[in-house]
Amino acid sequence: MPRAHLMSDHRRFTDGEAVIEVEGATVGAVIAELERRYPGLGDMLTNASSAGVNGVIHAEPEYLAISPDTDVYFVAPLTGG
Amino acid sequence: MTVTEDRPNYKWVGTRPIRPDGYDKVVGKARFAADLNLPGQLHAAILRSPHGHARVLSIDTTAAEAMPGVKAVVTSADFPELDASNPERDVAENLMARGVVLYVGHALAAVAASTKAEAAAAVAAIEVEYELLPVVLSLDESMAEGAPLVNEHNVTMFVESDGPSNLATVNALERGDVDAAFEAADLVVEREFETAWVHQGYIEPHACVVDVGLDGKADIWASSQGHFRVRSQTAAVLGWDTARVKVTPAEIGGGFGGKTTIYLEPVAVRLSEKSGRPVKIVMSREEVLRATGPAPASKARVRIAATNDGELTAIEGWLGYAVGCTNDMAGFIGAMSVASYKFPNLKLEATASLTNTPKSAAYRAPSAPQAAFAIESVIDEIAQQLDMDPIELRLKNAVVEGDPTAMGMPHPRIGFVECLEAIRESDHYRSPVPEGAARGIGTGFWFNIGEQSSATVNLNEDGTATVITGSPDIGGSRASMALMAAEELGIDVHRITPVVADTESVGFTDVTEGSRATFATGMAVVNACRELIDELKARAATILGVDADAVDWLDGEAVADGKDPLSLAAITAKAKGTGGPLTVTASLNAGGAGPSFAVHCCDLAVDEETGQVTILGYTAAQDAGTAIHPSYVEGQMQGGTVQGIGWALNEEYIYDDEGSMENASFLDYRVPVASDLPMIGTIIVEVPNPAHPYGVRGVGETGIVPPMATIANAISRATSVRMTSLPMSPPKILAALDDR
Amino acid sequence: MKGRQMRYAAPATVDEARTLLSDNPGSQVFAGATDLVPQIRAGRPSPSMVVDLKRIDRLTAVLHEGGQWTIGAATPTADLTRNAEFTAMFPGLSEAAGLIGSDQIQNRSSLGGNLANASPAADSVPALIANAGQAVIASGDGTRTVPAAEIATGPGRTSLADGEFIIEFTLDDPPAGTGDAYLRMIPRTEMDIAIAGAAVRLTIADGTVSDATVVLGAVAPTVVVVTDAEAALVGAALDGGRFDDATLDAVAAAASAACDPIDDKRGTVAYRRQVAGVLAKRAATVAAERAQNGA
Amino acid sequence: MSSMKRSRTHVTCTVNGDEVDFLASDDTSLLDALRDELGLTGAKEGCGTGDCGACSVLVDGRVNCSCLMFAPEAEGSDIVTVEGIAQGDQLHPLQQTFLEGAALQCGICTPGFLVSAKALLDENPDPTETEIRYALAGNLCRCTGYDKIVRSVQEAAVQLRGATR
Repeated sequence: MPRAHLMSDHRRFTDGEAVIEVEGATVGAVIAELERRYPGLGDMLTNASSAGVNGVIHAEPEYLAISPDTDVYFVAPLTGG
Repeated sequence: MTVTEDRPNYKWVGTRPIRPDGYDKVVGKARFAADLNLPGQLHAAILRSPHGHARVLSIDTTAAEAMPGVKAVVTSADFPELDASNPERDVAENLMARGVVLYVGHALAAVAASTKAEAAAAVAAIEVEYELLPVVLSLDESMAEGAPLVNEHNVTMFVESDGPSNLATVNALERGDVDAAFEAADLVVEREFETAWVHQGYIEPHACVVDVGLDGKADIWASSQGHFRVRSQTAAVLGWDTARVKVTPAEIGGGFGGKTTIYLEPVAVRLSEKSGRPVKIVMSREEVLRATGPAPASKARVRIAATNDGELTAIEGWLGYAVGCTNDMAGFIGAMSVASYKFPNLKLEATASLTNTPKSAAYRAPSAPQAAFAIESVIDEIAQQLDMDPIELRLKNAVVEGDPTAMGMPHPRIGFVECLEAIRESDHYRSPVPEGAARGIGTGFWFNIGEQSSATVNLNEDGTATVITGSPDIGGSRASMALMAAEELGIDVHRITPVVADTESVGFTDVTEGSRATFATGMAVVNACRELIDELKARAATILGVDADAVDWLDGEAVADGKDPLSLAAITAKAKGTGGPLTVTASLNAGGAGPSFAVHCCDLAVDEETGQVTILGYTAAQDAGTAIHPSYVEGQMQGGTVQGIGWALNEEYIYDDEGSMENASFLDYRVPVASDLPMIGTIIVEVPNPAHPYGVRGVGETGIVPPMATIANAISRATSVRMTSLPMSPPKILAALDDR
Repeated sequence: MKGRQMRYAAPATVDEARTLLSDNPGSQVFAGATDLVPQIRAGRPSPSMVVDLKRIDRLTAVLHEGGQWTIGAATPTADLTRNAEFTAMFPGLSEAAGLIGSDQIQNRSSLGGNLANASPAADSVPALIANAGQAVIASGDGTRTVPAAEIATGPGRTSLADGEFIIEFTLDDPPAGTGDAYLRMIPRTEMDIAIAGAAVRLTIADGTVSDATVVLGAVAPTVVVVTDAEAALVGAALDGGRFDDATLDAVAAAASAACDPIDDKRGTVAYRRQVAGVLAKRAATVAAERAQNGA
Repeated sequence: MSSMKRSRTHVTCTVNGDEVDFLASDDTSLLDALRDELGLTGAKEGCGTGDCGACSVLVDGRVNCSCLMFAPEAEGSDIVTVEGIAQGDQLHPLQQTFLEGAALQCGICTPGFLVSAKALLDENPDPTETEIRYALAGNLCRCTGYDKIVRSVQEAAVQLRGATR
């Protein structure tokens, strides 16, 4: 099952759990499942996060396909100078 | 000097041809935004608030409208009010205050007139009634219990809102057991730091020329890091369809992040609409300093635990950023830029708070320099206390591929260790420290970003090529695009013309920021070239009468067994008969931007009677992945370094009690001059980024991150005084020496 | 702006300039405008007319005759720093003049403008005063001559009456065994306004100081002549060509004590006071070296 | 007030070898006159106060900030802007070494640096690094950190000395 890694801000929705195993074939599906289990968290991840998958940060990861052994790191969106 | 891992033997990548746009720039022909003039053009001037925070009770423009030469006047009443959910609302309210002015310099009204003098005179005739509101200027004031609200529209981002707040963002990162680690530590060093507001300091003030036609379409020529963003923001602020706005990129005279947002274009659009004439707006230097994006001032509290043999076991800290009058991501990113060391235990909080000062903007590796100043200073102090070589301490703790970043995700292939080793082995570091001087080390890194880019490659009839992209060329990116295309196509780089096209002539491309142009736009160029080569092989197969899969592409020629090779020019010459023009457009959303690390080494002397610092020698090593055009990689490293030296030593915004900047000129906002500096030695480290076809990482951001701590660390070794407040100007250093 | 437009005039003679000034209320002379233009851009009202003094030959002439130098008030300071004979005789004043801004500014800035703008931080003024420069002023129908020290009376204020302007400066050749020096503190190496400056002129005979002048800039509303530092230097003997620490400490202490500085964006009271002392003793050291080597 | 006419002064001077004339209000800077009246937009305004050097031009052979000059001051003078440094299609050695040495990134300060560097080398054909750095201290560059600019001036000086030897 994919593992969702949450930043500490997100953990208030999960009772402090930092890593959650969630079913889902895309990052969007993972977010939807997290929202179902922890109402509010999914919206937060959609609005305030990018996702790091296999060492690559994706800015709009909703449709990104993932395999069952994927680690998905939700990280703050980046800008640059 | 270059330190390179094994890599293919490139013919063009890594060479140093003259940049194609350079000729126009050395003879004065290059057209920057302020150099453009249209027939019948008007000049605009902007009325700016003299108050740091005030309600605008009334604006009376009748006298101004009657002034000689005046053709149009606009205020916020001429713009739609965007609702709170619109992501460009802050941009809209920054470029024309609606009801409340939030800082000294906030635009309130604008006038277009026949001459600059007439526009300025009319602006002075606009009458405004203000009701003064409390001014919040510092981070401490902003965060204080019961502090007055800076901006009644602000709510804290990404948390459930309980109404307006001065808090912009809060971001916390945590792993391991920090308390236990500090308990067990042999050595703990804790320090507090502060840094001042600094400006990007590009030499070209913001400028644009706008012509709105009777068809209702706006033609905009602008100086920006991304003309597609100028288009989207302008359309959003005006409530227009994007298709009504065309933006042509003028040459841009420096940006460093400060030209990733807009200040003028929608104002010029409305003035042009109202007057029926083209309108030009050019900011003065004073306006640039008072009303465009400085980088946040900051405070930090950092505590690091270490063992006696130099293992860094824990970090705990708070980073606070003052971000100006509207919300900003600075604090969010700041906490994440702490990722250079393994730190098994980590607890960091970063907050951003509003102040009645200009809306801050990105500045090279936004928010990382402030964090690195604090952390690299504390780490150096640990090295001093343990009597360890500062590079050895860092090598012992440096992250490598697979180690977690601050937010947990493992680092991809990175070159931090290689940079540390490059400095350790450098002539500079191996040379004795000059008499009367001291040597400091500091490091830094930046993630870099990918984002969307498009490129069109046209092969011309004679085998020359045109490479069209949408990334404004700030520092030689045209040359890099041409080099990558030459490498792919196998033709001479001088047969390639790189072009930066307007928003109607090339596919969407995100702003040039986060060191992404050579990385992401370069990747689009490479993809387009590779598709073209497939097509060239197919055409060659037709010409040669062989199967398509019997053709290979080698060194700019199609080769097939038993046939004479066909040059690219030989194929393009027969394009018409083999299927028509050879042109390919590639677009992508690039992932896999590779973090770039840097390690700096500085020799300096401190005049202990005046507090003046003289930089005697400086060497920067940075991981470029692959340097496409090494001269411009070195240039990015040197430029970022010198901006960092300015940030370290003398640059700062000085505000009076009302929030008016007292030093809004290049006389007193002191950017480094040539005589302040030695040569800046560079070591390009090349640890290729596996996610890019040539291994590019992007080099623009990182150079500015290490200098502040590098210099503070050298000062500490020169004087035994630990400087914790930027800038480390002579009066501050002398005061610290006296307190020693 | 206010409905009137600034005009420009370039008289060829001192008399033409007098007439223009008297005929045009609100007019102002200029040479380099290196302060005037920034002031106007910063919002100061424009003069009704700017009277360019650079086209008057006398105002840009540099003459050395009969043991006296006459320097046109509008002479670009670059002409002084490039004048080898002048620089050999007044190295401190030449260097001070050469510190007024960049090469670009040096081709416009002038001793007259530097003095008449009455900035307490003007770089050339302490050294001009240390060398007992006299200002020849166009006044009424004639001229009057006063010590340069009497021109500036406070920040932006001068003793020049309406219609008066400086024509030229005179400097007597220094006596044998004389050397001068000017040092200033700026945060960068160039392009800044002095936070503190010190000019010292010494005459040394038989290894002992016979005459001393110590003048500070940027540490009070006007330049400060530090008589206590001068007293500490006069009679001081040099050992191996150098002052002893006690003498230098006394000079520094006297200079610091003479300061009446302000806190502003460029420096603090404490910093200016401390650094003025440092600069005074360092300038005294350089001046002594020059006095002993030069003449 | 609306009846007020803006009077303009007729100025005649030599610019890049050509005799030119133009009309300008007395409060117009030479920089604005060059850019707006003569269409020579090579000189740039970076500050308008003489602090950045982007507007540098030669006036009678000496480097000046054209933003600090009133346009009528140019009467009778010989002005060289960046547009006048090359000889026909032959770049000045400084222009060539700036290109080869990557001494420009964004290019906005380049015209001013070229003019100042030319003024330096015209007067001092063999400057030290320190002399170059001080001679160019009135020109701000925010992109390069000055390293490649200084090196390019050094290289141009070598070439110019070679050419005149």
